[in-house]
Amino acid sequence: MTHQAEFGPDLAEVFGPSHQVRHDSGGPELVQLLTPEGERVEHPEFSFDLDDEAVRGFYRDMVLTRRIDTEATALQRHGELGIWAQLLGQEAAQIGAGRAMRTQDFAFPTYREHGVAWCKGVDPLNLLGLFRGVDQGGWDPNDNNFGLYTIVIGAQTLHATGYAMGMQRDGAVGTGDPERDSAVIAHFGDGASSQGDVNEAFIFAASYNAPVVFFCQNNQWAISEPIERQTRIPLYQRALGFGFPGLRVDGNDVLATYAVTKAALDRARDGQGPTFVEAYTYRMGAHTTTDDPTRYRLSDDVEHWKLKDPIARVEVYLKRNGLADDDFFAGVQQEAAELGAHLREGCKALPDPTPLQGFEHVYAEMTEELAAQRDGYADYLASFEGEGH
Amino acid sequence: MTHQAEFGPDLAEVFGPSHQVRHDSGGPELVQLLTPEGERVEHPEFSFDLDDEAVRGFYRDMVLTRRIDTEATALQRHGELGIWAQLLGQEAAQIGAGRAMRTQDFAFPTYREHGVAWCKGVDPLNLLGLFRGVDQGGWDPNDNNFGLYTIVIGAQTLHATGYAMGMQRDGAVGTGDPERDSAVIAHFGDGASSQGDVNEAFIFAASYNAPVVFFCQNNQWAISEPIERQTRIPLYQRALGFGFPGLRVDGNDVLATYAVTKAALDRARDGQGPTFVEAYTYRMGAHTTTDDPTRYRLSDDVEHWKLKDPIARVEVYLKRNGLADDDFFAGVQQEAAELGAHLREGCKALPDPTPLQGFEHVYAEMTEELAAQRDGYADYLASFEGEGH
Amino acid sequence: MKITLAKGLNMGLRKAMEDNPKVLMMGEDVGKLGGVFRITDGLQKDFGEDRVIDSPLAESGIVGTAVGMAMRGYRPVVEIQFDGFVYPAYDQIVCQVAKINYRSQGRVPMPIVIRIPYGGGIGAVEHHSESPEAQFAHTPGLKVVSCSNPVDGYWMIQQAIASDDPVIFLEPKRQYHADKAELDEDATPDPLHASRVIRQGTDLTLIAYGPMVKTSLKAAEAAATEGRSIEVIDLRTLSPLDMGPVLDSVRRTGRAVITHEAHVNLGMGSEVAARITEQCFYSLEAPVLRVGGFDTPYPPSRVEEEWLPDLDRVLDAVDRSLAF
Amino acid sequence: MKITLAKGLNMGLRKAMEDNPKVLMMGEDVGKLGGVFRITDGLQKDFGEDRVIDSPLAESGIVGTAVGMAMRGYRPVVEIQFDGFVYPAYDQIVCQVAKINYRSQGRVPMPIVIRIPYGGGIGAVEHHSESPEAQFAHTPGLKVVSCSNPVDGYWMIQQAIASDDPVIFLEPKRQYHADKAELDEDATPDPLHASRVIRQGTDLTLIAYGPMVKTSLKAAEAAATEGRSIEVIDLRTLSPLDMGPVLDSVRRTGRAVITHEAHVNLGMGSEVAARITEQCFYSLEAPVLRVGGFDTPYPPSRVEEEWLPDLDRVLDAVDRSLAF
Ligand SMILES: Cc1ncc(C[n+]2csc(CCOP(=O)(O)OP(=O)(O)O)c2C)c(N)n1
Ligand SMILES: Cc1ncc(C[n+]2csc(CCOP(=O)(O)OP(=O)(O)O)c2C)c(N)n1
Ligand SMILES: [Mg+2]
Ligand SMILES: [Mg+2]
Repeated sequence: MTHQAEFGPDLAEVFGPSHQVRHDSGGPELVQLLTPEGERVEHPEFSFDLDDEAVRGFYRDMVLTRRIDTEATALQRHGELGIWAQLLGQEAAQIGAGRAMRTQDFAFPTYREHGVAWCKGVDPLNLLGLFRGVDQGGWDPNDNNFGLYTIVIGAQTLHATGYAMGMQRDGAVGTGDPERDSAVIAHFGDGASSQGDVNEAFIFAASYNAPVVFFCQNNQWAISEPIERQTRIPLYQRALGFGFPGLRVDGNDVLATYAVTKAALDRARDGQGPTFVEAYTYRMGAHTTTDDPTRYRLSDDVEHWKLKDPIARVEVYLKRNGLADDDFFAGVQQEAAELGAHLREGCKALPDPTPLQGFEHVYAEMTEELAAQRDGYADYLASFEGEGH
Repeated sequence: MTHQAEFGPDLAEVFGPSHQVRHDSGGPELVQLLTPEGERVEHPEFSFDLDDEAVRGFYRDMVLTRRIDTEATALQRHGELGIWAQLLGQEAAQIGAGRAMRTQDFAFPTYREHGVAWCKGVDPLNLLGLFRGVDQGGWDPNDNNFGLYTIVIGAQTLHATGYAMGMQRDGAVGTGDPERDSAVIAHFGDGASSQGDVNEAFIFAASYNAPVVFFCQNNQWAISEPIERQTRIPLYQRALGFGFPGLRVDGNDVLATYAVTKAALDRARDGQGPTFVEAYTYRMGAHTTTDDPTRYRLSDDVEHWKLKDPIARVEVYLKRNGLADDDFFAGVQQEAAELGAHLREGCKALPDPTPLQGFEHVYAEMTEELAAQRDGYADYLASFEGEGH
Repeated sequence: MKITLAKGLNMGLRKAMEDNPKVLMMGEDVGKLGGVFRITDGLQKDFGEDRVIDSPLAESGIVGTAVGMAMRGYRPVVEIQFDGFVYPAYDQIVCQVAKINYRSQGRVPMPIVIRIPYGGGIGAVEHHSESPEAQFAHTPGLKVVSCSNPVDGYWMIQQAIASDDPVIFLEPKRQYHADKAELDEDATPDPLHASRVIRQGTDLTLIAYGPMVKTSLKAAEAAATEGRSIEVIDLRTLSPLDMGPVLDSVRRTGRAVITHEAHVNLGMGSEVAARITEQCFYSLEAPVLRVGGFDTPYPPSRVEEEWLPDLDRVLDAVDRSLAF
Repeated sequence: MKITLAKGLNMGLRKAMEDNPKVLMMGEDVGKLGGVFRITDGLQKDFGEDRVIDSPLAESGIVGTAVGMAMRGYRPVVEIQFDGFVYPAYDQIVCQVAKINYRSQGRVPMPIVIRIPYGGGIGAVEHHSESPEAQFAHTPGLKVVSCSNPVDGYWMIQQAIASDDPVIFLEPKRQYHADKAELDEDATPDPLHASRVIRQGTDLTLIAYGPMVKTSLKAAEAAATEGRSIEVIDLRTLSPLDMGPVLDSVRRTGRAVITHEAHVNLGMGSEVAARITEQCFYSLEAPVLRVGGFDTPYPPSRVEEEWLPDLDRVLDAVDRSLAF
């Protein structure tokens, strides 16, 4: 980069440690409070302000979330689901972010945020419908302030921003009332960061100072494409171009993810506007159950990241410091087993939609035209009755 | 911004001097080589490396470009053009950028780049066709390496990036051969910077390290919307989020614009990838001849910017330093008068398209279907013949 | 009170904002400037910047944030500056706006109005004169309407805003200031999704909407001087189509011509023609004929009047149908 | 050599890359992975990363940069991963790809192919099963084709790449691995923009393309067992339409049914029906009937087979037409 100097030394620094990030530790900017070895460390700006009970709670959340994931993966293998988007390895990123939210905060997920759904109180069984093909989202977003999964990459980041603009108009930002002040989290992936919509969301959020946290799980892959295809500098720095803070947190460290997300949410609720949080993590599984990652990545990489497992490090921490006993771990295992059974049984019992149901909810106000089409189809179906069709 | 500190002092600096920029001088980051008062100043990184002859040339270019603009504006007032997009005040930004290009470099304009067209050798008469409504671009982009005007805001920035990727594949980048090494300039406005396409162009350019200079004329307005609606930090900093250099140059200073653009183009041709150049300027006229800026901006602002006129400062510089004599100035005036006459006469003589012409060039390979539609219409038109229709 | 279409729309928007504090305006230049056509003139002054929102220059962003606002309980009215600039928002419109009510099984309705000044004839440059209605009407979940006159403008925009479904609201920009009509603010308007017979006749049914309604009425008048009785229908609603009045009419006249500015190929005319033929097969004395923009890009403005269907081309089709 | 459609396309792409060094592949996951359907399998390995380009995750960016590459003299072949993800690129496709040749008066042709795996029946989630053909065919400047079988896949993709016009190339993803057919690489293919009678008959003309061709052939077989002679036409080209064989056939049979997976409302069927009626009015014994996807969003996969037009629904329309 010989000509670099022409533009002054301050510009050179934007060319960060690119083309290395997958093996990289996340760099010095990575906020970490619990090392892969399970050691608590302190950070000059972000601290974990909850008690041991909360850490046990996070551990339980992560184990149960992983159970949802393994159970659903198994259900897919048995043909009960058409496809499943695994979150293996991303439990800490999701639980940290989910637990940082207050009830009144609203989450806009992509399609892999099963852990966030868990934190927001969505019955994981409801997550299966979409992947089984019985519905396109089996929960009411307003029940738990958890939006529907969005398949078109990035689209929901604009919805999140608009929703946050609505909160501003409702006077639910910056009042100082902790029950009232609200914020939004938009979840998306590293690949999504390349979509025009996501960048427009940054622009609108900055322009209106909207209370939204852009929470990007950089799991290093967008299907087969490594992060280097989407950015040549650390992704959290994207925010700098839009005039709001960007932070990189160890997404496999649930304590740090919690602390950083909470600070960003506080800031948003307080009326300070958007923040970009890059949760630096790794997609340990395939993109979905139909993907074959051996075609494009080295098992070496995966092995490297196994050492950073988000659950193992909390387990070590709890055990080493005597913060949880065998009963606790057994209890969580028991809960996980029950959750698994709930999913296995519930999944098969999810009712198939009927063909005529597809005519409902196309509009809030049904049209005569469509009603006629539905009735015609009903007559057609009825014509087969008795034919053993 | 009480919570700012939570994210460390280095992040606070991204909140630049927003909400002030229109009255603002452009800040300390503004690269300037010729002050509004016509004084040459030096910059630690960018220097003007051409001779007085070149400065006189720039002066002539700017005067003639302004003449194109005033002439076309008058033609619109007389009903000869349907509309005209004025560049008044942006002459230095366009001439500086245009003259920094080599023959083999390709420019992708928006719709206001009459000065760049001039530098690339496009007959200004050809620019009028689109505004008169006789064509949608009267020049061959390949004749002068100057693309067609693009009305959909931002779309051409992706074309520019793709074209630059093509140059890479042609081995026309980084060879060290000044006749061969090539780059692209994408021109767009401050408003355009909010479009998804423009941000995707940044991403693609960074990802492939494409030889493209993103040249943004920040004229402070997107029709009625001030720059603050599009960004809350200085616009050149957008590039930081994408991992390539961003620079702010005094867009009313032709020497500085030339020097900065040339450095960016050199870098691109050399294989160092993209640069963002923000030419900090002002739209002195209306958005187009159909716009009424008194509805949304203060004449105060306009007066303020009049003092920074891009032509006046070069004139003062040339005169004060005795670098041009009266003959020179008279000669330029004479040329301008001739150019004006050329445009006035030429415009009225531009041939109207025929209705049947509209069927040509819909496809490179005409379809039978469309030929039949054309023939049917021709018959229909013929049926009126002799009717005095 | 005599009003133009522009005025009718402006008054209708104002009324909707007065009636419901959840109604918001969003778009490029809709605030201080009042929009490039001044349809939102004065609204920001009276309702504030929080309700009349000048947006960054990004159509997908405008529509996408409107979706989020609707989720939060607002009723955003989005202005797309010109027809040709709706496409950056096409993805948000067809994949999100159109589908979220369905996706959520009715839990998240999308009461969004997307206003689009459309059609040609104003001497503009490329992308400022297009007719994108078919590209929306093909998409289930969207409702698509077009007003053709000042009074409909006033009522239909309010009905669209009151609708719990997303409405693509097409405004024939050439008509904004073309004619004035008497507005009775106490009248009871027709429903939003109803087509309307606007001139009665017995020989042929001429079907139009938006900018072609005026031309069609003129064509009917011209034909009348030659002793031909043309019934004219203003479709008003393009999705759903209200075929009742159309079918009634064609059953009586036996002949139909449909006209629009959009390209003929796969334009609204193809659907209307197909439905008429399916349902009035034995009544038809001639095939349904279509008169529209050619299957070429909208041309430079100096030839736009030749490109656009006009009185002569409509009458030519009427003649061909009657001679069939 | 017996090949699947997936194989035919892969071989055709490879051939095109061998024949012309200006041919490039671009898209998400087209490189190492060979695309999620493996249609570009092995191409990056053999032709390098400069010619088989994995792109950032941004469809507008992919198509927009392809435009620039085409301007520089390349012939980009773009893969859109699934039908429902083409919309972020819709603006670039309809305003740029479709119009640059026209805008430049033929000086800047756009030899771009946009490959879209389309249609349903694979048990996928939302946006992975759609049929967006009408949204492109309505746009002048684009050519739109759909292959239906392995041999056509091999030839048509090469012809599309050789075309100096932009081609929207629709690949019926359900058929990728469904059947095998014998490929003769020395044969002379039909032209790209020609429809084809694929089964002869005398009682009714059944018109299909892409994924519905197979169903239509089965329907014709089933009808034959009941003594009905159905002529089946594979349209192959949707813009331009090649109506010649269709009109010839309908003039003989007097009856037509058209079927596609796309929504019926404003689908290709409406245009084909309108044209048949315009041009064969006196030959028609019954209105042209249309069988397609309902005018509802593509449903959850557990009911997709009910949503998609199938053998029974096609036969039902055939019966209704014959009984008319
Ligand atoms: C607009 C759009 N384009 C393409 C796809 C296909 N697709 C689904 S997931 C995916 C990769 C997403 O990567 P990332 O954003 O990093 O999220 P991750 O899957 O890693 O969680 C792609 C390309 C899509 N769903 N939407
Ligand atoms: C996609 C799109 N949306 C809207 C418009 C209408 N429009 C034309 S120019 C303009 C403002 C452009 O502002 P800026 O990018 O700053 O360029 P400037 O006109 O100041 O040179 C707008 C909104 C358009 N041409 N394209
Ligand atoms: Mg990812
Ligand atoms: Mg501007």
